[in-house]
Amino acid sequence: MELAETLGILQRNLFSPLTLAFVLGMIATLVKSDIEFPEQAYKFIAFYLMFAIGLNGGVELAGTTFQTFAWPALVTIFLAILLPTACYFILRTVFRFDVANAAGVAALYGSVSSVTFAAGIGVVETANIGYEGFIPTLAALAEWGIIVALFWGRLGLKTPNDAIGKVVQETLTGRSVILLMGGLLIGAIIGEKGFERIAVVFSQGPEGLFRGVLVLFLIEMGMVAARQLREFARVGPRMLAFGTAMPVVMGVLGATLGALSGLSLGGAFILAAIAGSASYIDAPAAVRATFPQANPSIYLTSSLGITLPFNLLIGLPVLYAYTQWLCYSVVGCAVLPAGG
Amino acid sequence: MELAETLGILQRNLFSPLTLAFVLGMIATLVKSDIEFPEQAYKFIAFYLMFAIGLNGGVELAGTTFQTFAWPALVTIFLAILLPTACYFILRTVFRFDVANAAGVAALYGSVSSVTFAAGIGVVETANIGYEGFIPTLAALAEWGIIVALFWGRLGLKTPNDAIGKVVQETLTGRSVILLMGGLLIGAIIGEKGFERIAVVFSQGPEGLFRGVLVLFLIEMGMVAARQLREFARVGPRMLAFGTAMPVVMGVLGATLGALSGLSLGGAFILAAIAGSASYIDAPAAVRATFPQANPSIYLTSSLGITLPFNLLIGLPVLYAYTQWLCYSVVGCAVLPAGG
Amino acid sequence: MELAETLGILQRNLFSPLTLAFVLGMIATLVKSDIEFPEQAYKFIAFYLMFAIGLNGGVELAGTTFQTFAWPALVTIFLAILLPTACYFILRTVFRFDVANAAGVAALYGSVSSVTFAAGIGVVETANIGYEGFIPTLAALAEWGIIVALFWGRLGLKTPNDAIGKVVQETLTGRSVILLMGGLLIGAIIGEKGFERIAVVFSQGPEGLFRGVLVLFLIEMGMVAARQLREFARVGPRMLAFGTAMPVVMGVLGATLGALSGLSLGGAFILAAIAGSASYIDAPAAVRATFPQANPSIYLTSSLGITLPFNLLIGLPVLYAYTQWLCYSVVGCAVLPAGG
Amino acid sequence: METTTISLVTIIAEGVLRERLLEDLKRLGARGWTIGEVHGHGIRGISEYFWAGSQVRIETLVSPAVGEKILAHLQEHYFTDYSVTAFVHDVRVVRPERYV
Amino acid sequence: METTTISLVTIIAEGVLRERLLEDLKRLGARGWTIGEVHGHGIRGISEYFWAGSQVRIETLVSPAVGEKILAHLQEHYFTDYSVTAFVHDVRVVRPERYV
Amino acid sequence: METTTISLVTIIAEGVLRERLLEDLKRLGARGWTIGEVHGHGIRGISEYFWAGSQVRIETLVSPAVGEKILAHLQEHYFTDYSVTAFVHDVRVVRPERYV
Ligand SMILES: Nc1ncnc2c1ncn2[C@@H]1O[C@H](COP(=O)(O)O)[C@@H](O)[C@H]1O
Ligand SMILES: Nc1ncnc2c1ncn2[C@@H]1O[C@H](COP(=O)(O)O)[C@@H](O)[C@H]1O
Ligand SMILES: Nc1ncnc2c1ncn2[C@@H]1O[C@H](COP(=O)(O)O)[C@@H](O)[C@H]1O
Ligand code: NA
Ligand code: NA
Ligand code: NA
Repeated sequence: MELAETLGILQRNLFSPLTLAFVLGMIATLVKSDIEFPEQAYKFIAFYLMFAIGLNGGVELAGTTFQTFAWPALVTIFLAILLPTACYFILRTVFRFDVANAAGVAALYGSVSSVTFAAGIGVVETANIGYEGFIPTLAALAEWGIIVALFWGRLGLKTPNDAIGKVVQETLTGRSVILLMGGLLIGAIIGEKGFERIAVVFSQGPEGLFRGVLVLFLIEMGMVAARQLREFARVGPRMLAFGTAMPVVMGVLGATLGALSGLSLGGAFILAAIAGSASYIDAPAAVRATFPQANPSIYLTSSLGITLPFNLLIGLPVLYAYTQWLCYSVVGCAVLPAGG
Repeated sequence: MELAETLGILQRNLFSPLTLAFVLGMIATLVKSDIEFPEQAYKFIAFYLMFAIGLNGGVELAGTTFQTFAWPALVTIFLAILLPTACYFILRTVFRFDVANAAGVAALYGSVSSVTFAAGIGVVETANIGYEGFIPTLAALAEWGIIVALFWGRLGLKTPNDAIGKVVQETLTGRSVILLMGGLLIGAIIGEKGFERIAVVFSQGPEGLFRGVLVLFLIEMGMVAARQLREFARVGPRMLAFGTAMPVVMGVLGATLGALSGLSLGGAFILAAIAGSASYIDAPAAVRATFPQANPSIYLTSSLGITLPFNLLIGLPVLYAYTQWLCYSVVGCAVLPAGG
Repeated sequence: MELAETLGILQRNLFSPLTLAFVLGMIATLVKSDIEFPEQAYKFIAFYLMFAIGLNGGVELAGTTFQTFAWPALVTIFLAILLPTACYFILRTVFRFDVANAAGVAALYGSVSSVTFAAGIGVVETANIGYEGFIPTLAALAEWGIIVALFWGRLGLKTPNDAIGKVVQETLTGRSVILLMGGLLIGAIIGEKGFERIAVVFSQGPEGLFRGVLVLFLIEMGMVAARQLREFARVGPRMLAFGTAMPVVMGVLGATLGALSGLSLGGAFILAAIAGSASYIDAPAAVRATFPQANPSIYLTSSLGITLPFNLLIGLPVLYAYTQWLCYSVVGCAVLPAGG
Repeated sequence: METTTISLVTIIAEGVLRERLLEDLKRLGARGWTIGEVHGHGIRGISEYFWAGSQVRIETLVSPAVGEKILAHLQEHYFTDYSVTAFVHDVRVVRPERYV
Repeated sequence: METTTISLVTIIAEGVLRERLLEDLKRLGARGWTIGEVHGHGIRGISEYFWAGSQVRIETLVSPAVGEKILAHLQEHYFTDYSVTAFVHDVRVVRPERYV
Repeated sequence: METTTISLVTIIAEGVLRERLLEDLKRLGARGWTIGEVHGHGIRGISEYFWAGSQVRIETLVSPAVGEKILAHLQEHYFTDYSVTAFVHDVRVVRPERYV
């Protein structure tokens, strides 16, 4: 794979309606427009996107054997332990962060951003290839990174880890997990035939609302990210380095392990998007409740103001190019047909 | 019709995305997930569903003669008088409820639940048959049951019935009535041709949003129902019996009278769903304003915590099996083609 | 073009789902129904409509030359100066309004109502013809009328015009302008091919949500307009005359100049709708902030209670008939194919 | 700043009472009010049942005499059957003639 | 619990004034505020016209002196032309140094 | 109208604390509360970061003694790390037995 091809992917991504919508949102905030995306519409769309992703996955699940699923699942659990742990210790030793702030940032980077995950699916759809139906399960497993990061933080602060039960329960029943897994199960039960009658609403293909709704959602995410971007000065160049390097490193790891575990090109790339993304709602809320002394201006600004735009504009296409190269030149993974 | 067939219907219903979505919502609440369905999205979808039902009915109205409509309408008015009256006197004599509580429960069971009504339409769509275009009118007429129940309550409490004018006005102009009838009229005026251009949004068939949106809505209804379910202990086994037996009895009555009045299989079943359902928004608000001394934990928990889940999981398929048996083996009613 | 044909257009417009939805909303309010359209749903749909209009325009932009765009743009800027100026001086001299009230009304009538604009697009779609892709740009330019009206008001009140910079900035970055122009740019970049995959959500044709969503939106607008209608007594017959004559005069001007500038039938008519419409959100907010002494019961009731219903029920079809006559009998403008 | 002390009555009530309470307030002499949406919990627990609507929190600035009349009215017509909480305290305003 | 008495100023205003009022408050010495969305009715009735937006209810804990300054400022710049209601009363807080 | 003076405690806090604070209030003796959603700004500025959720404004009518206990509890467990503002003042109610 040559540079020209990578640039081609970058360019195609930049000119996709998803990326352009995100940029429009950023510009709207930067020019101080009074444009406003209603909060409840945001929440409803987030609800819809996660459920739709689960549902689409479930429908494709037919025929999945335990073998094809077991390795990717193990790999994802491994990442959910490795990534927050690595973040935590890098921040503690290289960045000399205190325990609470290191654990806070690790919780965000060690778990999943729904938007980046959904945008990753959008990239795969744009490329007109498919991915494994069980991918939503991997996203749900990856959420466990939050628990690992909070565990390190509590250990470091020598606070009793008894309250960790509550965090475990909250992570297991968190909204994304319930919607992804619930959608997956429903999709698996109703199958292609049951799905046909609700495909207009839920399908990720050109016949369904998914992609268009994601475009609207990304306008709002652009506005949110740009608001955090303004805080950038307070965070400084070190977090800029962290917030742009980490997603690439984690994403490359995700793609590589994913491809080696037998995932297809599409699946390995989406695992890269999962691994490379940083949470900006669920993990921050958990961190705020657990380590109130950690500074939200550090963890939220990095995740929302730096890593989110970086991933949408540069990270995802770069990871896609990497996964493509890996799959074609090294591992030889499968390429699934779109919507299949 | 054999038991096997009834079980087949039950099973097909349980595995429909509508029922599964409702169950997902219940589970989400029972495992204390933080999943949240924005209130305004709920209200907007309720608005959309009623208007879409009216519109679809209106488009099918072409060719309806006064004769085909008159008997079903009369039968529905009869049910709107009979059902709340029967509920009221059963609760007064058998259950020994005081006047206010008896009238309160009667108002809910004697009127219509929009969700059960919409789910009934979903069942008909799943079965791939059609129903009469004027069905939304019957749902609007059935709302009059509220007035009848409040009338009995006021009589029992010897409060002057002068304020009943306000209740009548509010029932006639209630949101469901306006949207159903407004949609119906618009549908009738624009006809098939005008509808084609807005079918993606409003159609109940596979080309429209209706069914998918109903799936999302039912997740929320499952969450609401499960929250009320928790109150179950306060209501006790007597209301459990009432809340599960009444919908079947009322539904069977609805189906039977419907079929006898000339309705098709689909139409008679939807009338059963209308008759067998218990209101959980409009009637409770009217009861609260009229009989504040009635205990909401009785009427709301029965309607929302018992009857709604019962109907969606068991009541509707049982009533569908009954209506099918009735139509095929006894009355010989018509079977309309889907979307016609 | 004969009277019969005009009546035909009037009638076809009255029986379109868009108009009927508006009337349904008005009736719902007049019979004091408790029907309620959630505020955030309203805002989200307004957001969607403007963005979708921009996007559809952008996709059609391919092949537009500077020449075909320059004249219509100039004509629109001319209208944005002329219309508020004319309104202001008519109100000052004929109606003997004080400065603040004259400037306030001029700001509303001299700028654009998104709903009337969207409804104008709906009329064109109903007529099954197309319009120029750059039309959203004209709507954005027409918003500048606000600034002109506020300028006259400040001049009349001898308040320093220094704060006008803020008004200019706010108009340039107002939500409609950003969404229309942002959508246009994105549409132009992604082109037909990129649009195909999100067409279900954004297309104005029968395969997209646009028209159906507009129907829902118009129910709410009918309710809002009817609430203002109640204030009518306070405004009096003079504003009734103004609120019904002005849109026709301004619209005829818009259609004429539009057709002369080379616009197609569809484009000239939409420019008529833009010119003939009166703003009811953005301009009022600007007027309230700039001339608090102006009486909102005058400017809002005229715009929302009189001109909006007048335009939707009578103004638009009359203007369409005029534009058709003009195009066929006088100017000989092009007729673009629908969706092209 | 010259200020006058008047009464601020705050009423928290079930949503269904909204229109009725506002009419009552008007009749009793209140010349304005401010309404917010709230949720709540009390000894009766009504608001937990009314999942589809929220409670209202109504504030009205009135003369002390009107304040007393409002409390008495609530006591007589609402406190027994409905979930209504009310409290009153003194506040200082400029331009008292707008409110009393 | 040791508490200090400071002033709570509550301002109810048209939504369009939101940003302007917050800037004013900052300039006059308020170090924080809390904002809710409300609807309302008064002698002027502006809020009924502005159907597309709600009013804001701003609360700010300030020293008595700053409270007076805020009232005077509202009186001078807003009370004549805009729909603005304001009242002030004493409240007790812990950690007064956060607010004054 | 016979009224009794009791305390009204108002707490403004980050949304994530909602459940925890309500449990605390219950344990400390509050028998009811009213909650609204607000946004705000203070010296810490936490609420600006939490873009996806609002703050809560909790009002609870309690006996003066319980009011003191609530303030002390907030002081001990929240004021250092969390964005929490609280104030208390006297109000008059009918039927004090419902609240204290
Ligand atoms: N002690 C209290 N403090 C604040 N608000 C209360 C209190 N008690 C009741 N409320 C409010 O009044 C409503 C009705 O209370 P209740 O009638 O006691 O159930 C509740 O939902 C709360 O919003
Ligand atoms: N007496 C009052 N009590 C409470 N709020 C009021 C009162 N009068 C006015 N308001 C509030 O202030 C706003 C503007 O009042 P006004 O300028 O009198 O129309 C109203 O919309 C209410 O929210
Ligand atoms: N002086 C103040 N007046 C009113 N509310 C305040 C004040 N200071 C803080 N708040 C509220 O308390 C929250 C947290 O404040 P802080 O911890 O100072 O950032 C803010 O977001 C405001 O809602
Ligand atoms: Na990650
Ligand atoms: Na019923
Ligand atoms: Na205009």
